Amino acid sequence: MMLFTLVILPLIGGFLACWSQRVHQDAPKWIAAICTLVTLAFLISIKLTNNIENLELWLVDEPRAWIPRLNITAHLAMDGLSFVLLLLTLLMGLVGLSSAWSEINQHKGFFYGNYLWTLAGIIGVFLAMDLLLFFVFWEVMLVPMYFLIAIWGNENRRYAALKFFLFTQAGGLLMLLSIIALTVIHYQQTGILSFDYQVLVQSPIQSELAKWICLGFIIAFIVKLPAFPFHTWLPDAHTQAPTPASIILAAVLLKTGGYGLLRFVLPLFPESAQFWAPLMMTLAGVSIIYGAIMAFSQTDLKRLVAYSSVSHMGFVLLGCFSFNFYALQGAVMQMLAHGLSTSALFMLVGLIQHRFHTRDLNHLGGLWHTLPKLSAMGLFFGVASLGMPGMGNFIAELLVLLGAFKQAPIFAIVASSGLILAAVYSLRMIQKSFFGMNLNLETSFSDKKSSDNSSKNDLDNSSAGLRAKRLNDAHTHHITDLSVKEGLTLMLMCLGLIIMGLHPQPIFTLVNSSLMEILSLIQSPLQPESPLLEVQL
Amino acid sequence: MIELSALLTPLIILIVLLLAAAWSTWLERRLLGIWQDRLGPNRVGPFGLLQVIADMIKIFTKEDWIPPFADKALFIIAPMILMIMTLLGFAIIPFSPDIQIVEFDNALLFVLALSSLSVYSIMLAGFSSNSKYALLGAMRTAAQMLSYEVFMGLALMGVVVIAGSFSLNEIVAAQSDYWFILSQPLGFLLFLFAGVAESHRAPFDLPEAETEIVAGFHTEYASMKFGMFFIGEYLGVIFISALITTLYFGGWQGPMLPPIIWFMLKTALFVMFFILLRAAIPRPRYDQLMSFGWSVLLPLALLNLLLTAVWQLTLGF
Amino acid sequence: MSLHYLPAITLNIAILVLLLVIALKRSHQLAFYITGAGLFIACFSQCSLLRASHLSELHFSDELFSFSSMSVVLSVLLLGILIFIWLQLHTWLEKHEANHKEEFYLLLLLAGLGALGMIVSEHFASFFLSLELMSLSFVGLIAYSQSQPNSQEAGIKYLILSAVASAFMLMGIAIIYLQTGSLSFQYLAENLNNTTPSSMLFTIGLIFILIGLLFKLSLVPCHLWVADIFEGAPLPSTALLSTVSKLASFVVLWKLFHLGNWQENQVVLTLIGMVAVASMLIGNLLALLQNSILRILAFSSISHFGYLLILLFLFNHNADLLDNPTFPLEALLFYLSAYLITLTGAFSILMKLEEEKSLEALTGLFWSKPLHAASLSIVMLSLAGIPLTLGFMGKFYLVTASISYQVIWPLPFLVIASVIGLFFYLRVIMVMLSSTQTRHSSPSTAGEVASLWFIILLVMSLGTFPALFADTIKSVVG
Amino acid sequence: MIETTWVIILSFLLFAIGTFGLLSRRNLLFVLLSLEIMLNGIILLFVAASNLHGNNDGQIMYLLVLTLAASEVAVGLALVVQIYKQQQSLDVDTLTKLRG
Amino acid sequence: MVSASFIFYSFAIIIVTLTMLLVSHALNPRGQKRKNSYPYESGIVPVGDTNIRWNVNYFLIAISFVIFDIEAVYLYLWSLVVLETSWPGLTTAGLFILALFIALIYEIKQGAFNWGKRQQGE
Repeated sequence: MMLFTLVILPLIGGFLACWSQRVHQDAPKWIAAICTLVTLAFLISIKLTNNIENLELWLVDEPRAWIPRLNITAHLAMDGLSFVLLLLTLLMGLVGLSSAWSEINQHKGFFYGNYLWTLAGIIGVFLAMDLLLFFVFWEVMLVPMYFLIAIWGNENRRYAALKFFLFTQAGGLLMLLSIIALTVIHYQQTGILSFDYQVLVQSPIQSELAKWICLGFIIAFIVKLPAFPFHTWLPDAHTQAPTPASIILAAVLLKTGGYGLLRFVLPLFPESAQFWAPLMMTLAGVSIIYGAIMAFSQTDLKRLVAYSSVSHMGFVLLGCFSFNFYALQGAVMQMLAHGLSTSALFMLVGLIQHRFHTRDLNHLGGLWHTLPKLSAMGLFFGVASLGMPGMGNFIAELLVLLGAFKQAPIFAIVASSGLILAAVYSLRMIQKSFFGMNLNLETSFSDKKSSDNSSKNDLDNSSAGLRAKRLNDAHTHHITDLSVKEGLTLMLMCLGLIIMGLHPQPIFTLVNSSLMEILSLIQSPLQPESPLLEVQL
Repeated sequence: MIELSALLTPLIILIVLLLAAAWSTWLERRLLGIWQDRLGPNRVGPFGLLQVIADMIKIFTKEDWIPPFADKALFIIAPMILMIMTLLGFAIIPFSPDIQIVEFDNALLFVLALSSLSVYSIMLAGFSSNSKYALLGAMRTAAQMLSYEVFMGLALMGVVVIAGSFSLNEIVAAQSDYWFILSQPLGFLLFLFAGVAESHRAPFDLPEAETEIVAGFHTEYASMKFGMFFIGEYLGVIFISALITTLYFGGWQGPMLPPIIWFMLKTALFVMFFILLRAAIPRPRYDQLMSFGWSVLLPLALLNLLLTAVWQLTLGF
Repeated sequence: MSLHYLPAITLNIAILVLLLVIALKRSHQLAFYITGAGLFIACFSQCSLLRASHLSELHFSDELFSFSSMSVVLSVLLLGILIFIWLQLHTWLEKHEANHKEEFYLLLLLAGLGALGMIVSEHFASFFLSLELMSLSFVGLIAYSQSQPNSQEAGIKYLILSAVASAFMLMGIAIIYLQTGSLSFQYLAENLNNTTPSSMLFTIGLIFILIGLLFKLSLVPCHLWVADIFEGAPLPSTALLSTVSKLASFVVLWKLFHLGNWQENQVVLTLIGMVAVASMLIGNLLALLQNSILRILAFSSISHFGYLLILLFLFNHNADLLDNPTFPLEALLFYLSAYLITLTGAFSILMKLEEEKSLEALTGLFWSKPLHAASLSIVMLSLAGIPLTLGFMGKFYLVTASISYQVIWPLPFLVIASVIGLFFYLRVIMVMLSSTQTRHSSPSTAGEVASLWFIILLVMSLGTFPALFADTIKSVVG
Repeated sequence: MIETTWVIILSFLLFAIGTFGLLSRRNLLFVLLSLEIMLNGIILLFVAASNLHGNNDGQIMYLLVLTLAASEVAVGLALVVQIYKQQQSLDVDTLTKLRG
Repeated sequence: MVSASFIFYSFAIIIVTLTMLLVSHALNPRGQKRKNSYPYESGIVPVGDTNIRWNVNYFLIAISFVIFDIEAVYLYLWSLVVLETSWPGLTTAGLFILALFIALIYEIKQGAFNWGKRQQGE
């Protein structure tokens, strides 16, 4: 029941948060925070009591019959990879909460409820070992996310939410078809009807259909990742989502795609994955370059960060389909590092938006003078995301490129040009927002003011008193810098990135056995000589 | 080769019927005169018997007026339909063991079908006249005929239950022991009511009674076309009488006298009964007529059928 | 006579008693209770049948009707739906109909009786009679409202539609009768299996019957006016129409398909395939354009039955990968009950809302009536087939069945149609989310809250823990 | 007697006439009439088939169809009266309140 | 079934009726002198159209007729075979008639045959 508890805790917390609004306006956020913390504590206690990184690969909850008719089980399990991602999920959940703390003022109960349910869904995705269960979590996490975007988002939120939902749902349906086809064919070949990952993984299916089934999975995952042709939901969703939702979306939700690739596509379809690898690597390359170029041409900060995500997640895709140990490690590392850096960037953008009510690069500038702490943080994360050595991102990208080079040098070369482009857009962002003249902040304010009226956002605080206060702030330039809470959160994330960059070993130790397992299933010709070698970094 | 008698019988029957219908107008006027303590037509011929001829000449030489506002084709067809339908009905009546035009197994259904069809005549007459009196009269007549047709059929079924057949010949044969009037008194009464209403005779002649809506559906009719409605009505009376005779009074059966005489006697009796009804009973109101039919006669007809079936089953074993 | 006829007899008695009571003393309360008693007794007698005897002993047939465990379960489902709608009916009628409330129950019972008959019919005569009993009652139900001018228009449209459908069906029946000389399903099944492939005339007959059934199910080439009828009719009638009538018609379609050698009849198969694909796509595409939630439901039901048609292809299809010959039947039963339960839920929620017809009327419902909105959202998600709801499990069964029988070609259309479907299901939810103005709303009664929770719990719990439900269906079918 | 083939052809013809009338007529009363014609064609076919096979099933169906026709007309006429009261017209094309 | 005499009889009827019409037409005096192109309305110049609204009761009667007549058809059939179907048949028919009765009571209580009270129409 340990792992079930992990899912159930935020689920119950969500209901409590919903209900508690009747008791007090602020009760939901405290409940959400406490709930997340408890879950986190529980996760760590599980980790401490069951030594995962040691030989034992899986920390398994015994499968419980769920739909015995089709031998579908409620089977949860955790290995190093899951643990790392769960840790990321819960930590980022806390970060999101901290950014939601003062930003969300309407329908708090429902907001925190949805927030926790999203987390529950994501936790479920990382734990589910039964394919159908996995699918259920996969879809279920979308619904509250949809609500988060559609209710608390920015001006164009409905469109964005719908687009997000449709894209992922379409991918999900393909995955459902693939799951069923996989099971059925597996049954035909082995006589065992099971949706269980650990059963299915033992005997990969031999069928003409395998390729297409594999493609179904892949599409579902790269929609979520997102890779090039399926990425269009991402900029909209990120831009329109409220900051906490953006953080969850960028930091965790995207990772479920990468996780799916690592966990399901590679081990279940070793041959088909090889078959699709060239295509996927091409897509990865295109994503990296395209994302970077698009990021460069954005003026909206959130959109910029969103496109940079496309670029960064391209590395994950590249890593996954390079079929070697370095690349896989890199992919995992990239997921973690990207989770931290991007969510931090989103949080910063959220803070800026909260203060200046604009995300437009052209209306910002010279923030360094007004908000030195915030700008410093911005600088740090901007640099981190462009892959400065010493941060987690650098290690990740390096490893991916290293692995990819072994497999397909051309893609590695193409992808590495993405790094250069990353430097270009990151620096542009930094330069345009934090440095330069403090250009007409005031006029931008009055502009913003009028446009705020016209494009009226229901959920913006538009009560007269607050508007007057805001105007007052603008006139006196009384814009506060980072509060202690925000500063602390960001500092911690800095710390995380730096630790990842300087001492990635603990993470590698955690995930190595899982990755080894995956690799051994692929039986790639490029076996790593010894896992100890890479760890020298 | 068709036998001569096969052609002769229908012809004779037809002529007799037409004459009977014509002279029943005389009969009615004489009888009414007697019951109302006056003379009635008595100038033309002995007892005024030739009055009919005079009337006929008059009606033939009347202006054959087809109203310019009427729907001409329908206007002419309507009285024809009535005549034809009523006359066709006689085809199945067993006048005597050997005088019958055709022997149908489902003769009763044929009767019902014909009486339904004759509603068309009235509706068409009313509609084609394009006159308000005619239309009102037609609507009333049609509603009345339709209503009474339902339980006319149901009332007949009592006889069918006992005889076990729709065939009139078998029904007559089944009455060799006793007449069905004895076992079917309620059915007879119902059928009588329905018959009067079907032939829209007094007292159920509201649709066309002068004191109600001028002359009902044939307000605009003149000359022989009116005459056809007129004769059609008398033919209807004779037909209903013949049916009553066949169904409830043993048909042609009777002691001593030849069957055909018995049949004619019985039928003539009922024709006279119809005339007596006209003389004796006042008209009800139209709404009374309708609601009486639906809320009294229909349940009674159903009940009669059910009781007859029970009767038949208890006696049958 | 056997115990199997008890539900129908009960309904018959209820109808007669109700008619008499209405004639002698008009009382809404009384009519309500008589109907309820009739439905409950019928349902219990049906359930006790299921409980008491061993499932295989449920099979019973005579000339006109045949009963099986499947038909018993379907009848229970049908009666359950009727009971659920009946529960809401009193309040609704009190609110929306000024006079003559009692006859609604009468028509409801008649329609229920007809549907019940259709489910168990085994002979074209009994099938036809039940069908007409149902259809004509539905005309009454649809044209019921006197306060609402559109209701009569919807009524006449439905009358003409259903009359055309019956005419086509009858023509088909007549042609088949001309060909075979029998009207019994059983006879057809036995004699068609061992004769030569069916002739032209027979195929034409089948197609005529199919067209009729397609009208009843409002599948694509015959879907015109359906939305009009949905919109014009009083809400409970719409609910009944889209659940009871469709359930019964689909069961008949399945039955007919199950018998004889339709499966080898390429013409019929092609026709059904085309109809299925067209219904899935066009139903959902048309639903996109609608502004009334009822019209959306109408069109979405077209596509749902399009999905269901896929299952017809699986019968008698030999390439079964799961070695489970009854699985398509299970899937059919599961999907049908999932869809109908959800739809009944949707309608009963709409019945509780005052302004139910246009989509705008739902604006901001989430903030004025959170429970209503939440339940409606869940129902919509279930219709869309999002996991943890009943609708998803239905879709899962359907897809599993068709993959295991290697009928792959409709699945891409299914995916496309589902994604299109999401658009408008989500649109409903989005409309409820928009506008934060908290409108004044009348407080909900306890019964209302209870039934809303019941809907939520039913849809969610059967969707989350379908094991029991799935096992029941398996035991019924197997 | 008349051959069954001709009866069958006649019944198909009636059905076709009815269908055509249904599609082409715009007056509700005529639509209902066309339906009746269709049903009559079917009835004829049933009776002919019943005669052909020498069993009574077809005649039973004939009665049932007759009942259907009657009840359909009853319900239909009631609605037609209502609609005429409302719209002063029986044109099918005026029944457009429920569109779009 | 259809005998020669029946056919002959039918033709004779038609001929007779036609003759009656034709003879009267031939003897027709054809006077066009009067102003007789108006429908007869007791000497009053007609007002309005004949296409007037009818009392709804006529429709009710028509509908009731259609329904009850069809139901009577079932009873016609049953009355033929009362002896064959025996008591079970009687029970069934009794139930059928019971249903008819109840329907009739309903209809009467609804005022379907209540012509007096309605003021509109005609």
